[in-house]
Amino acid sequence: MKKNKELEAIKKEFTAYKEMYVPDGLTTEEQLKMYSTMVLIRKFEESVKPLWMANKVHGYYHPYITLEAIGVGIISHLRLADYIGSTHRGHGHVIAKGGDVNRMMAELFGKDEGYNRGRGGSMHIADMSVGMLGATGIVGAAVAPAVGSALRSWIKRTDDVTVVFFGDGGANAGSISESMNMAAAWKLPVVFVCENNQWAIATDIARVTGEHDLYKRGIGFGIPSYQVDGFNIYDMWETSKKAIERARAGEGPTFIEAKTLRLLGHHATDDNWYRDMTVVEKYWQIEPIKRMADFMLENDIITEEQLRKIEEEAIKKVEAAIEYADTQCSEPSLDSFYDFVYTDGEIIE
Amino acid sequence: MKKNKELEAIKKEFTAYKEMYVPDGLTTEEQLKMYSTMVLIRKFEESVKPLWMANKVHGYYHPYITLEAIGVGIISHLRLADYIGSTHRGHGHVIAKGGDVNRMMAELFGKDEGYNRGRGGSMHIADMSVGMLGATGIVGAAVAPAVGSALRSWIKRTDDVTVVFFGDGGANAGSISESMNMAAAWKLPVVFVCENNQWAIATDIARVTGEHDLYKRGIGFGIPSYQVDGFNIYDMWETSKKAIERARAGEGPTFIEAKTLRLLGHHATDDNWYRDMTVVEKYWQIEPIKRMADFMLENDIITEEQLRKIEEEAIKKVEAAIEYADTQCSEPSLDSFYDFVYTDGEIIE
Amino acid sequence: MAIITLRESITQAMREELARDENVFIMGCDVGLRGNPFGITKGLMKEFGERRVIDTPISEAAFTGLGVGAAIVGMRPLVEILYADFLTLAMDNIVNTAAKTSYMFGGQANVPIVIRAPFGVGGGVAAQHSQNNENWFVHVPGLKVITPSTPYDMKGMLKSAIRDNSPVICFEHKRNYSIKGEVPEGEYTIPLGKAAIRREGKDVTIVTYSYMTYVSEEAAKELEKEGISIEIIDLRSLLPLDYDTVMASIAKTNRVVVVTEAPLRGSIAGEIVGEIVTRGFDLLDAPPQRVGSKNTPIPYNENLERLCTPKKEDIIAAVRKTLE
Amino acid sequence: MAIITLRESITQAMREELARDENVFIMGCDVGLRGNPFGITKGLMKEFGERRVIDTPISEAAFTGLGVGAAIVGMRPLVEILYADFLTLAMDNIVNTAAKTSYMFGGQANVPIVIRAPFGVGGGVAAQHSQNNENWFVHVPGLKVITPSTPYDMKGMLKSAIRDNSPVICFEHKRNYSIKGEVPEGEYTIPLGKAAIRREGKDVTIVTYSYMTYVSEEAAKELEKEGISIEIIDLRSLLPLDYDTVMASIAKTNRVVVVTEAPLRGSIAGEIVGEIVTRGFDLLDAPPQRVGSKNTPIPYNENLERLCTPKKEDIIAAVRKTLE
Ligand SMILES: Cc1ncc(C[n+]2csc(CCOP(=O)(O)OP(=O)(O)O)c2C)c(N)n1
Ligand SMILES: Cc1ncc(C[n+]2csc(CCOP(=O)(O)OP(=O)(O)O)c2C)c(N)n1
Ligand SMILES: [Mg+2]
Ligand SMILES: [Mg+2]
Repeated sequence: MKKNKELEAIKKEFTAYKEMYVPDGLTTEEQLKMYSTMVLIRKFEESVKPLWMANKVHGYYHPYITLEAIGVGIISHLRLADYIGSTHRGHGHVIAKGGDVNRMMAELFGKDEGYNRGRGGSMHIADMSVGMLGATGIVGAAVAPAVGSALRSWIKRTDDVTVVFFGDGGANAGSISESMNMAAAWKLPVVFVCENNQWAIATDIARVTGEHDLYKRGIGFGIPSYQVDGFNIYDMWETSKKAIERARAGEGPTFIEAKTLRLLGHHATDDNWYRDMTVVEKYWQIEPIKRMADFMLENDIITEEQLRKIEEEAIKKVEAAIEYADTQCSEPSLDSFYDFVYTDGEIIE
Repeated sequence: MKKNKELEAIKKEFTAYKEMYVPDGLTTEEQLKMYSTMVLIRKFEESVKPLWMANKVHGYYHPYITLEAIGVGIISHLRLADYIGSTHRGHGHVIAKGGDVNRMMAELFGKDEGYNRGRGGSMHIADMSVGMLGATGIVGAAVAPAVGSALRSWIKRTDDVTVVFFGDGGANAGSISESMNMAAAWKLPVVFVCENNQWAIATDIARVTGEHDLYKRGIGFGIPSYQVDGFNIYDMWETSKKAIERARAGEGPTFIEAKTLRLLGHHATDDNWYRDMTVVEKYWQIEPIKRMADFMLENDIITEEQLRKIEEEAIKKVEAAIEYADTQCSEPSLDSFYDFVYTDGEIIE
Repeated sequence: MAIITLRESITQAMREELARDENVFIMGCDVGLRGNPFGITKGLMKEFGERRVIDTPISEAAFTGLGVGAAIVGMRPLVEILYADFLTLAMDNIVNTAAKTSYMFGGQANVPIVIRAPFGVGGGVAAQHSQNNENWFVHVPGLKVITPSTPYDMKGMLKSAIRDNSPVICFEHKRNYSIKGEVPEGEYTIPLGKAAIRREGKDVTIVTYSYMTYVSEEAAKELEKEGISIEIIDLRSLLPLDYDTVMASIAKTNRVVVVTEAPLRGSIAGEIVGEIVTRGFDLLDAPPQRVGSKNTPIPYNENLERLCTPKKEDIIAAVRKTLE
Repeated sequence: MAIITLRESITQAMREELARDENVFIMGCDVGLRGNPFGITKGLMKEFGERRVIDTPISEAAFTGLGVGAAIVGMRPLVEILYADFLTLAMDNIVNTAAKTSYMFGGQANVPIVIRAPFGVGGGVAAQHSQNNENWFVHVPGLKVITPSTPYDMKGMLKSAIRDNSPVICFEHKRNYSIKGEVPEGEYTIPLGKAAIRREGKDVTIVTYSYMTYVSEEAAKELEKEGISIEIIDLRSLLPLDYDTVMASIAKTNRVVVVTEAPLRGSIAGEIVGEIVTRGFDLLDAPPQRVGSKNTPIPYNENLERLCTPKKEDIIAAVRKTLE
C-alpha cells in the first residue's frame, strides 16, 4: 500500500519515469547478461566502502550504485574495439565494458598489479585494453579526449563508436559544450550520456542551471537528443540502440540524458546531511537492479533461483578480487618510481 | 532590375531577413540619433584602414563595418550606468555606448592620451567611464567577465543591465556556454548578443557547427532566444527592447542571434581570397546604413538634406580625431613604463 | 588570543570582510550549502545570503571569469577553486584578463579579486588533486601570489588580499588546514610581500613557504641537536617576494637552502636562487641548494607519494651540503 | 642544400610526416582552408584532405582535448594554438590529461601529441598576443618542451617530436618565421634534448634559446670587436635540457649569462641558474647573470614594447658584469 503510494508519487515528480517493457531485439540471454553485470557492479561497489573504512583503500571513492542501468544499458551495445570515456565514478564503466575486477581491486589497494600499477587509484581507474579510456579527477575533463577517440574513427573511417559519460554537474564544463559542437559539426561517431542524478556533491541541479532537462542542450548544438529513465535498463537499452547504430553508420552523435537521482552520498563518507533524504528514500523502490529483477520475474524471463545464483556468483568474484588484491599483489617497487612519466623507458629526472 | 533580383535572392538565402517597419515606441528623434551613430561608426572605421596602411596605426584592426545596426540597435536602449562587453571588433561598441572618438583614435595611434594610455590599441579598446568594459584579443574570453558585471547588479539588486557581444566564432568558446548557464540559473540581467556574420576569419560557420541557427543554443540553456535580421536596425531595436526590459525587471537573460554576413575582410588587409565573394557582393544592397536611410526617406522620416548633414558631421568628427591623435597627443613617457601593472601606484619590478 | 586552526582563520577573515564591505562576496563549487569540502565557508551562506556566498556550477573557467568581471566593476570577489590543479581550467581569465586588465586598459580599471586555491601533496588523492603550480602565477606580471602558513598570517594576509586592488592568488596547503595557532581577537592585517623569520639561526638560511615551513622546522630541530643553527624564512608571499629579508639572512649565514614542495624543475626555487646569486653572490660560502619534489605527477600509492615530496631528511642533507 | 625559411621548414616537416604516417593529422583554427595566419599549413588540406588537416571552431580547450584523446588511441595529432597566449584555454587537458596520462594510468597509454604554439614579443600586437609562457610547461613533469630556432633544427626536431611517444610542446617565435637557413633535401631528424653550440668562444657562455639566440649573436659580434669571445648555446630543447653541453661550456669559460625573452620573474632563467650553481658552483668565476623581459604585460605602443624585451645592449651589459 505504502509502496504503491510511493510509486505514484515518484511517477508524478520523476518526469522521466517510464514503464518497463522488453524492446524489440533484446534477447533473454542479453537481459540476463546485463542483469549479471549490474549485480557485479553493485556487489563490487558495496565491498569498497568497508575496505575504505578499514584503510585498505584510500583517496576519493565514488560508487556507481543505482547508476548501473545507465552504463550497462548502453555499453552492452558496444564491441571490444569501441571506446568509452568515463567520469570520477568509473568502476561501473570498467565492469560494464568487460574489465577485470581483480585488477581494478588491486588498483584500489594501490598495488603494482592494479590497472594503473598503483599510480591512479579509484579516481583514475582505466582499462585501455577494453577501450575504457579512464576515469578522471577533473570533472568534465574526460569528455573532450573521449570525443577525440571518435575523431580517430572519423579520420580513419572505421566503424567503431565512442560512448562518453558525464554527470549533470560535469555537463556544465564548457569543454563539453565545445565538444558537442565539434561532434555535431563533423558527425563524429560518439554518444554523449549525461548521468543526471540531479546532484553535484551538495549542489542541487535546480540551483545551478536554468534548464533542468539537460538533453535540450544537445538540441541546441544540433544533436538528436533524448531523455531516458535512468532507473530503467530497458529504456536505456532501447534508446542507446538507436544512438549506437546511428553513430556506427556515420550519421553522427546522439545525446542521451539518463535521468536518475543520487540515492547515496557523493562519496564513501558523505552522509547527505545537506539534503532532504525523505524525498530520496522512496526512489529505492525503483532502483535499477531490483526493478529489473521484479520485472523479469513478473514476465517469466528469470527465476528466483537464477537471481540467487547471479548474486552468489557476483559476491564470489568480488571476494576473490579482494583476496587477490590484499594477499596476492605487491606494493609497487620504489625503484620503479620514475616509470611511465615518459614513454618507451625514457627517464627524465 | 538587377537590384530587385538580387534582393529576391537575398530573401531566399538569408532566412533572417525581415522587412523594415517602425516598431512601437521608437521616436523619430531616436531613429535619427541611431542613424547618426551608425554613420559615425562607419566613417571612423573607414578612416582607420588608410591610417593602418600609412603606419600610423599598427597591430590588429578589425572593422565594425556593416555590423553597425547590431551594436547601435541594442545599445540605444542602455543607460550610462549599464555595461557592455565587447569582442576583438570593438570600435563600434565604444561609439555606440557614447565613447569619445578622439580618445579612441589616440589609442589607435598608441598615444598617451588614448583610452588605454597607448598600452592597448584597437584590440583592447575600452571606455570604462561609459561602461564599455573592453575589447579582447582572446576570442570569447570577454563574455564571462561581462556576465560578471551582471552578477554585480544581481548581488547588489540594482537595475542596471549588461549587454555582451560575441561572434559566431566566439560562440564556440566553452566559457560562453558556461556563462549562459549561470546567467539562466540565477536570472542575471544580461543580454547575450551573437553577431553571427557566418565567418570566423577564413572559417565558414557551416564547417564548424552542427546547428547554424545559433540562437538555439540559448534555448538549450533555458534562455529566451531570438534570431534577428542583423542588417535591420528596426528589428534589432525591437527585439532588444524586450530583452533589455526583461533584464532590467530582474527576469533574467535573453539571447539574441543577430544574423548578418561579413562583407569585408576579417581585418585591415584581409582580401577574402578564401571565399566566394560573388555570393557576398549582393548583400551590400541591404547593408544597414543605406538600408535605414532608404527606409527613412521612403517613409518621410528624414530628408536628403538631413542625411547629408549627418554624414558631414561624422566626417568632421573623424577628421578632428585624426588631427588630435596625430598632432596634439604625445607618446607615453618611457618613465611611466611600469605604471598600471599594479594598482594605486604600486610598482613591482 | 584565541588558538584556532588555519581553516578557521580563513573563515574568520572572510566573515569579517563580508561584514565589513558589502562588495565582498564568495563564489565557487559547494561553498554555500556545503560550506566547502573542508568546512571553511560553513555557515556563511546562511549568514550573508545566497547572493553573497554563491554556489556555482562546475564551470571554473566562467565562474572565475564572472568573478574577474565583477571585480572590474567594483566588487571584491573571493573565488574558490576547489583544488589548485583545477586552476588550469580558469587560467585564461586569470592570466589574460585579471592580470592584464589594469595595464592593458591603461589604468581604467582594477581587478581586486582574490582566488583561493588549496594545493599541495598529501592523502593519496593522486595526480589531479595534488598539484603545486604556484610558480606559473609568479611568472605572470600583474598578479600577486601569497602562501600564508600560520593561522595568524592567513587571517591577516587574506584580509589584506581582499582589500588589495590587484588580483591575488592565495595558495592554501591542504596539510596546513588543521594547524593551530594564536590569532588575536580584534581586527588586524598583515601587508603582502613581507617574509617572516620563523626561527633565528646563524649557520644556514632556509628559504621556504607554506607546508614546507613546518617540514623545515623539523629539520632545524634535528640539526640543532648537532649544534647546527638554522634560520628559517617563511616567505608568506611569493609575489612580491621579500628579498630584503632573504638577503639580510644570507648576509649573516652565508649559506642558503631553498625548499619548495613543487616539482623542482621550473619551480620558484630556481627563481629564488637566481635572484640570490644576482643580489649576493659574494655573500655565499657554498652553492645555494634547492630542495623540491621529484619531477613526476603525484601517485596514488602512498609509499610512492611519500617518495615525491621533500622530507626532513632531504632538507637536512641539503643543509649539510652547504656546510661541506 | 636548399635555403628555406623557418616557416617553410615547419611545412616540410609536417608534410613529410603526414605522408609518412597516416596517424599524423593537424588540427587548429584556420589551419585548413586558410593555411594558418602565417601560411604554414597552406596547401596541406588540399593535399591530405579535410580529415587530416582539420579546421576547428574557436574551442581551444576542447579541440586540444580531442587531440589528446586521439593520441591516447593511437593517433599523432599536431594541434596548433594560434598564439601561445591562448594556451591558457587549453591548459587543463595539456597539464591534467596529456602530461599525466601515461603515468596516472600506469603506462596503459601514451599521448604522442605535438602542440605547436607561436610565441614571443613583436609587432605591437599587445598583451594577449605576445606571451612567453614556456616555463609553465617546463614545470609540468610528463611534457617535453622544444624551441628550435633555425630552419634546420625546426624541421629535424619537429619530426622527432611527431615521432616521440610523449607529449611535446613546440614553441615557435613569430620573429623567427622568416629566418632563412640551409636544410638538407632528404629525410633527417634531430633528437630532442640536445643543445647546439651556435658560436664557439672562450670567455663567457651565453645560454639561450629561440629568438634570443639571434639577439645574443648580435651581442657576441659586438663584443668580439673588443676581443671578448662568447660561446653561445642554443638550448633548442627546454625539457629535457642538455646540461651536459651547458656545463661543459661553463667549465671552459667559467662565466655564464642566461638569456630568455620571457618576463624574468619565474622564468626558466632562474631554473637554469639554479641547476648551474648546483652542478658547478666552483666552476664559476663570477655570478651567473640572467637577462629577461621586464615583468609587465606587453604594451601596444611600440616604443614601450621595445623597452620590454632584452636587446643586444642588455646582453652585452650582462656579459660585462660577468667580467667585472
Ligand atoms: C573541475 C572540477 N570541479 C570540481 C570538482 C569537485 N567535484 C568532484 S565530483 C563533483 C560533482 C560532480 O557532479 P556530477 O558531474 O553530477 O557527477 P556525480 O558525482 O553526481 O555522479 C565535484 C563538484 C572536480 N573534481 N573537478
Ligand atoms: C581564443 C582565440 N582563438 C583564435 C583567435 C584568432 N582569431 C581572431 S578573430 C577570429 C575570428 C573570430 O570570429 P567571430 O567570433 O565570428 O568574430 P568576427 O571576426 O566574425 O566578428 C579568430 C579565430 C583568437 N583571437 N582567440
Ligand atoms: Mg550528478
Ligand atoms: Mg564571425
